[in-house]
Amino acid sequence: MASSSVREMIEQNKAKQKNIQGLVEKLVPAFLFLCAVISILTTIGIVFTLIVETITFFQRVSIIQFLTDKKWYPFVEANASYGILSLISGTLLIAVIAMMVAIPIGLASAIYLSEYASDKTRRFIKPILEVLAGIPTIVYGFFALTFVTPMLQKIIPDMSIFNALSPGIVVGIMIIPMIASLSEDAMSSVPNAMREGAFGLGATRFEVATKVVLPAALSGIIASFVLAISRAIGETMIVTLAGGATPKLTLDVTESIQTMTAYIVQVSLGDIGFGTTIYYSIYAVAMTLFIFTLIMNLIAQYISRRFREEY
Amino acid sequence: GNEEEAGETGEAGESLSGEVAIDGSSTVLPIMEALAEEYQMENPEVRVTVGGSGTGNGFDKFAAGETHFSDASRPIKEEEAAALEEAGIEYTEFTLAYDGLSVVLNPENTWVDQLTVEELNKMFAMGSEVKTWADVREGWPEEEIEFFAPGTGSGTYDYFNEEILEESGIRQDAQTSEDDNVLVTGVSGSKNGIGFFGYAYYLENQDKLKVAPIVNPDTNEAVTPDFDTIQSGEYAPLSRPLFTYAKHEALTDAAAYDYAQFVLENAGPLAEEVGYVALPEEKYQEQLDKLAEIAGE
Amino acid sequence: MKLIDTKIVQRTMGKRLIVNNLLKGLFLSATLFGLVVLAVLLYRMFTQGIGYVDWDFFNNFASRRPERAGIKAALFGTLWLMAVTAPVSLILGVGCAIYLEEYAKKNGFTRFIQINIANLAGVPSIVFGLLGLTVFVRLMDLERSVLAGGLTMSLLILPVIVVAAQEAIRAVPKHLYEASYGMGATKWQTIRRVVLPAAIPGILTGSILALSRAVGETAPLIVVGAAAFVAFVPDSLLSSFTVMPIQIYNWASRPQVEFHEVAAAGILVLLLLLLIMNSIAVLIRNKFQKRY
Amino acid sequence: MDMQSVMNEKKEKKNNSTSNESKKEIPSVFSVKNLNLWYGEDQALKEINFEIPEKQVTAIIGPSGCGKSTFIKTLNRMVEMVPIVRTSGEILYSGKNIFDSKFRVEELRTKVGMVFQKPNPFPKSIYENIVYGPKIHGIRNKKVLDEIVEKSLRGAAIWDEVKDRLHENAFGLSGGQQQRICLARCLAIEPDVILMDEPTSALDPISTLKIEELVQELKKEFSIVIVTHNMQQAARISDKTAFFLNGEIIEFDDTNKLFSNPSDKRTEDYITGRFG
Amino acid sequence: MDMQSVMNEKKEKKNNSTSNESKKEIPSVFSVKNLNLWYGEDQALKEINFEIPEKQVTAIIGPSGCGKSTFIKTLNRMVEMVPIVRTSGEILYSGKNIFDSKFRVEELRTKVGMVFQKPNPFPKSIYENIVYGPKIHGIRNKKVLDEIVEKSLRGAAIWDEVKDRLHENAFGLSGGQQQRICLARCLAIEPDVILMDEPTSALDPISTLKIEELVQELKKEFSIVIVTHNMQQAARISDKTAFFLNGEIIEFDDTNKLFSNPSDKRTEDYITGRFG
Ligand SMILES: Nc1ncnc2c1ncn2[C@@H]1O[C@H](COP(=O)(O)OP(=O)(O)OP(=O)(O)O)[C@@H](O)[C@H]1O
Ligand SMILES: Nc1ncnc2c1ncn2[C@@H]1O[C@H](COP(=O)(O)OP(=O)(O)OP(=O)(O)O)[C@@H](O)[C@H]1O
Ligand SMILES: [Mg+2]
Ligand SMILES: [Mg+2]
Ligand SMILES: O=P([O-])([O-])[O-]
Repeated sequence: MASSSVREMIEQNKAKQKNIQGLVEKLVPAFLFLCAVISILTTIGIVFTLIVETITFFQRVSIIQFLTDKKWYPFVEANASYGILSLISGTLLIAVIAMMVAIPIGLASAIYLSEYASDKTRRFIKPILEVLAGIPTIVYGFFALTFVTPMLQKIIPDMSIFNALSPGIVVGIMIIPMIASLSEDAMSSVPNAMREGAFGLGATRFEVATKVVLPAALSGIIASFVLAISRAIGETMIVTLAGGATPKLTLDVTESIQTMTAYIVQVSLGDIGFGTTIYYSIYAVAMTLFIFTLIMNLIAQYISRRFREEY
Repeated sequence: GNEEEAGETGEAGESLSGEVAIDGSSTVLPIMEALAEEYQMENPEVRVTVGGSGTGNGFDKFAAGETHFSDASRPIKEEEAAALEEAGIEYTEFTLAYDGLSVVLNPENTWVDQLTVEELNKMFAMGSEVKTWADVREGWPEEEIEFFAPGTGSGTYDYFNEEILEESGIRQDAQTSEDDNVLVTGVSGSKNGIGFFGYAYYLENQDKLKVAPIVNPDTNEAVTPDFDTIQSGEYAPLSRPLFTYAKHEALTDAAAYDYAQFVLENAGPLAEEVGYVALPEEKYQEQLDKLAEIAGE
Repeated sequence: MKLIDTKIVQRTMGKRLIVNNLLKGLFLSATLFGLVVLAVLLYRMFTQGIGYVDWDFFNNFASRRPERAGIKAALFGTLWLMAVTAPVSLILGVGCAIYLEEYAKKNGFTRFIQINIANLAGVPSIVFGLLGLTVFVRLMDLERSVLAGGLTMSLLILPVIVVAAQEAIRAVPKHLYEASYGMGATKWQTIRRVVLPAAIPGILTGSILALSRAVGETAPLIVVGAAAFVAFVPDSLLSSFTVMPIQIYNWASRPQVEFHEVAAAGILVLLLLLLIMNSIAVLIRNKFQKRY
Repeated sequence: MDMQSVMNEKKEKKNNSTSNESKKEIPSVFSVKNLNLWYGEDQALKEINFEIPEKQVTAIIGPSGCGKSTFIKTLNRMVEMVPIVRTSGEILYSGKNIFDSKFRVEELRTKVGMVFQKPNPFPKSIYENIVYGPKIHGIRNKKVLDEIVEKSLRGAAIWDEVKDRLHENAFGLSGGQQQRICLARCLAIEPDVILMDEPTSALDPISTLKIEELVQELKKEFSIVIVTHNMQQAARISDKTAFFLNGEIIEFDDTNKLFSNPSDKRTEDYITGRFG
Repeated sequence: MDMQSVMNEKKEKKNNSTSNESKKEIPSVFSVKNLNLWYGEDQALKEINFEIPEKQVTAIIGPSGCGKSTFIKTLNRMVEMVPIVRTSGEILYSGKNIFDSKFRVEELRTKVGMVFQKPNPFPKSIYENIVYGPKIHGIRNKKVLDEIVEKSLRGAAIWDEVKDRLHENAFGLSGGQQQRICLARCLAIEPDVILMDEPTSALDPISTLKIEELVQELKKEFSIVIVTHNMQQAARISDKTAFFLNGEIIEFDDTNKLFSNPSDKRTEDYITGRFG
């Protein structure tokens, strides 16, 4: 093979390829751009469908009633009340119970992993904890209904089979890894020099963890809480299986309640006919849910962006 | 016995294929599921889907043309019939079995020995003042009752509403679900629970539930639902027939027609198996003839 | 003159050390709590379900009799769903990631897409279900089919895949780009022949984890619609279907203890599937780690 | 290297320079005996024997990696933060072996303060930084704390610069100021000994000068051990100097003596810049 | 710095050393005219004028940060990978301005190969590394590719070392071998020019020697531009040398001349080690 042949071949091919290659170089980015735009289209799709159907809903039900009525009972058209407050209260009740479980345990785990555990222990425990986050929520729901609730009923005999406490606890368990993992990341990124400074003053490990590391990592930790709350609010199957279907404004955790997500599932399972007010109500509920979680996510992003470069 | 019978019918429809979509009453669901299960074993190429979203919800889908059969635990309502007519859907009603709508309690409930229609009305009606058992009958404990009921899209609700509640609608704090299993779970899990649904669901869960005898307003005697009292009509006013509505257009399809035949031939024994009461044999035969007639048109 | 009272220091020292040790124990037990719950959960599912897991369980359809109930329809339904979700979400997700990392100018629009993706990741899955119901089931008239469910799931996991793929692409060293461009390769040639092959392990790992989320999701599919009783294997993209989590939900919501055991058996199969998927992800990660 | 001229200046200043005999009289705060230290398999300190005199400035010099930081961190057992560390031998502090299992490391560190190479204030207000130590040691009285803050900041010669902004974040200060805050934080718990690991290496010359002056001031009250890579600094501020090499202590003597007339050839090579 | 002796050796070897006159006769591959380059606001190259001769080795030397890498990357427009780069002036390659909008940068880079400071083989087999270039340029014939692989590896003097493991990952090779693989990869598309940016700075002396010999070999067929911070290397292997300082070209001349008798004071200061 003559030395010039490769060069010649390349020349020849170039002539041939020129147009195709030029085209590919133009088409590919266009296609990729389209892929990126899909993410926006999805958001627009979500917001648009929610808004359109919600508007229809508000043409039938006044927004004042929606926001102020204390009752949610959409099932008999003639005698319906649409007070989102009772669904919100159920949702928040679950979220509060969940956070009461997840924050102390998650944070304590994070402190243990980041401040006390050796590297080896951490590398061993963290992935196992993360398995907890990967278990399908339907499994947790089943666990709540068939294990946690009966156990709680032994302690509180009056407790209804559907209640807020059991799914609240289980949602909490589900989000422990989220808080533990994100908080641990935040605490690990606190420079060691700061710990040394405190140890050098005779501080115990606990004092270093709580008085130096924790405050320094606070923004990351709070962001993890907010994200976890958002998860708890959006959680569906656990509350559907174990939480019940009676929307009410209550703080009694032994009673049955209903969350926004569980309502959507209840209606979806009944296959409510297209065009009824109930059908539109699920969009109004979903819109409320969407706004709640969106705000939470934006807050989390804001916190972690705003306070990232502290040290 | 049932299975073998089913087998024979299946062989007749060998090499059939197609789709059969069924939805509607959750009361009928156990029968229909059993029928579909048996049928599918013999005819794996026919794809039968069965839903149990409630009688009313089922008719909505039926009218939307989404289903071929629509199960019902009450006769079709006028407005539903009108909607079907508007959609140009012709249909025929077939009766599958009798049901005794059962009022159930938690087994730990030792005080309720029987209930009258008035008491049921007092407890369940919209705007009811009843909070505790003591409000129902003096001497019963002052513990808060938890109510469980089928959703408003269900035929059972409609039936109960008509017969017991005098169309007043059900109290709003009742825990409702279109899935009767959820109601079973609820009543069996709550000491002060009360609920109602098709007899099959009671029978299937006898160990977890207690059924309340209902006083027959005509004889003034408390009757417990069972095969005999339901068939004889003694268990009144909560005995009722169960239906499926077939779309004529669908019956021109070989698979759907074959399935309809299978349903009428096997509904009796399978209904009894799951906990309902079969019709007299000749009633099924009559309906089979009617079916042949429709398909023959 | 001394402001620090050494006596106080002495006195508090012992207390502080006790507090320290006490809390260390507390933190450790909190950490173990998660592990214990996991163990209890797995143990319960195992003891409840293992009796039902046999060949018939995989080979039977749903049944009204617990001993005859099987997961075949749901298992195949899940596989069919994945057959839609995996390619769609991978192509869109990786495409989006490549665009953002390689082509997008660092302008406001790009930042907007980026924030958008972060927020999409936080939208509750049931809201995606409503999107699927409105757009795929009703608007595009796909009915309650594998295709509609699969597309809904694709959108659900899209943001996770985008972020994973972006990270993987970002980890490809710049000097590999230089080498390729230096040979006269075009941008797309460089991406396709150098960047993607180097990033593929990272992309795959992230994607498998995202897909395993899709495998376990229930809520959106309930909204999009999957029938209560399905006793067949889907045969086309437009066929109706059920998936494992929905079948489990169905069993779990039945009151009979036997069905709870069947549900546990279903959960075991589901967890097994997830375990396999995750192991593959870990294997890929370990195999390709530290290549450059 | 104009070591000689520095020495001369110094000699002039200190007329009562300590001789070898008088050295014996000064009591020591730390007695290091046969100290060995390993990071896993690697030995970082070898058979160190060493008396650290009270209320004097002891400088530790030596080339990079010779074990200076390791040694100084061993004195308050900070080195144990690295989990693979093993030690043998003993270090006596007020007569007790600090490696003794009954010896409480928190107590040791209360008595032996430390200032690090990079200023490491906590991300809190200046005030909070200073009172951190007193507070964890159980002092809660607001008035006492206020007094401690003023006294410590004065002690670290930074009171005038920050007295009007005590409640601002310490991160807003310059590097040199931060380092003095760290020193003040250390003074606040009134230690006996202050360890300093290259405290000026991250600072500009003016801040360095301030810290150096401070050290001279502080030795009236505290025993000071200072690691430095800057030999002029060691010569300027210390009374005694130890020269480390490869984890061994090669020479330990009066600073004047060590720099003007080292007894070991290796010390001479090092201070004349032949290696390191 | 025994620059002189290197020079002498070299002179002996090259008796037909090029004089200033003969320089004019050699055609140039690149004509750089009034080239300016900015990274954002910072000007990295200033008014560069420069003829790069064909089939010769041109070395570029200068202190760190003077713009050597920037300049050599401009020759194949690789510098444009940094998005903030702006240029003015022109570079003619076979008579055409490479900054011309009609000029296709891929074509330029096919003709102008490049070898980088750190060996950067693709994480693929050796074979795949070599055929990468031919393949992207549309050569698919297996037999032709095999031939190209052998020829290129031979050209990079590494054929014997790797011929039995062509399908093993190139990452398994030593740094020096990897660098020669990169060179072979570059040879595979038969460029006219090879640019080298400190190709030996990450290598051990023996590998460096191999590469240097190779460069001498390659200049028979290719024009070579090599950036080096090692002046001895420039003196050993190049025909021409350019000295850069602060983005400007201070002196460009025959290597012999530049090292033995620089015409600019700054060049002299630099090569005698007064700065840099
Ligand atoms: N955390 C550690 N793990 C393992 N080895 C270490 C660790 N810290 C230090 N070493 C080793 O111990 C030896 C002494 O290190 P040390 O930091 O004490 O040196 P130094 O004299 O302070 O040096 P420098 O002047 O650079 O600070 C070195 O060989 C170092 O590599
Ligand atoms: N990507 C970049 N962005 C901004 N400025 C840059 C960039 N790369 C280089 N510079 C600046 O351009 C100038 C020239 O850099 P260049 O890398 O060309 O120097 P060099 O001579 O190759 O140095 P060295 O010998 O260290 O490789 C330097 O001042 C450098 O800071
Ligand atoms: Mg050090
Ligand atoms: Mg360079
Ligand atoms: O589900 P229903 O039978 O009550 O309609």
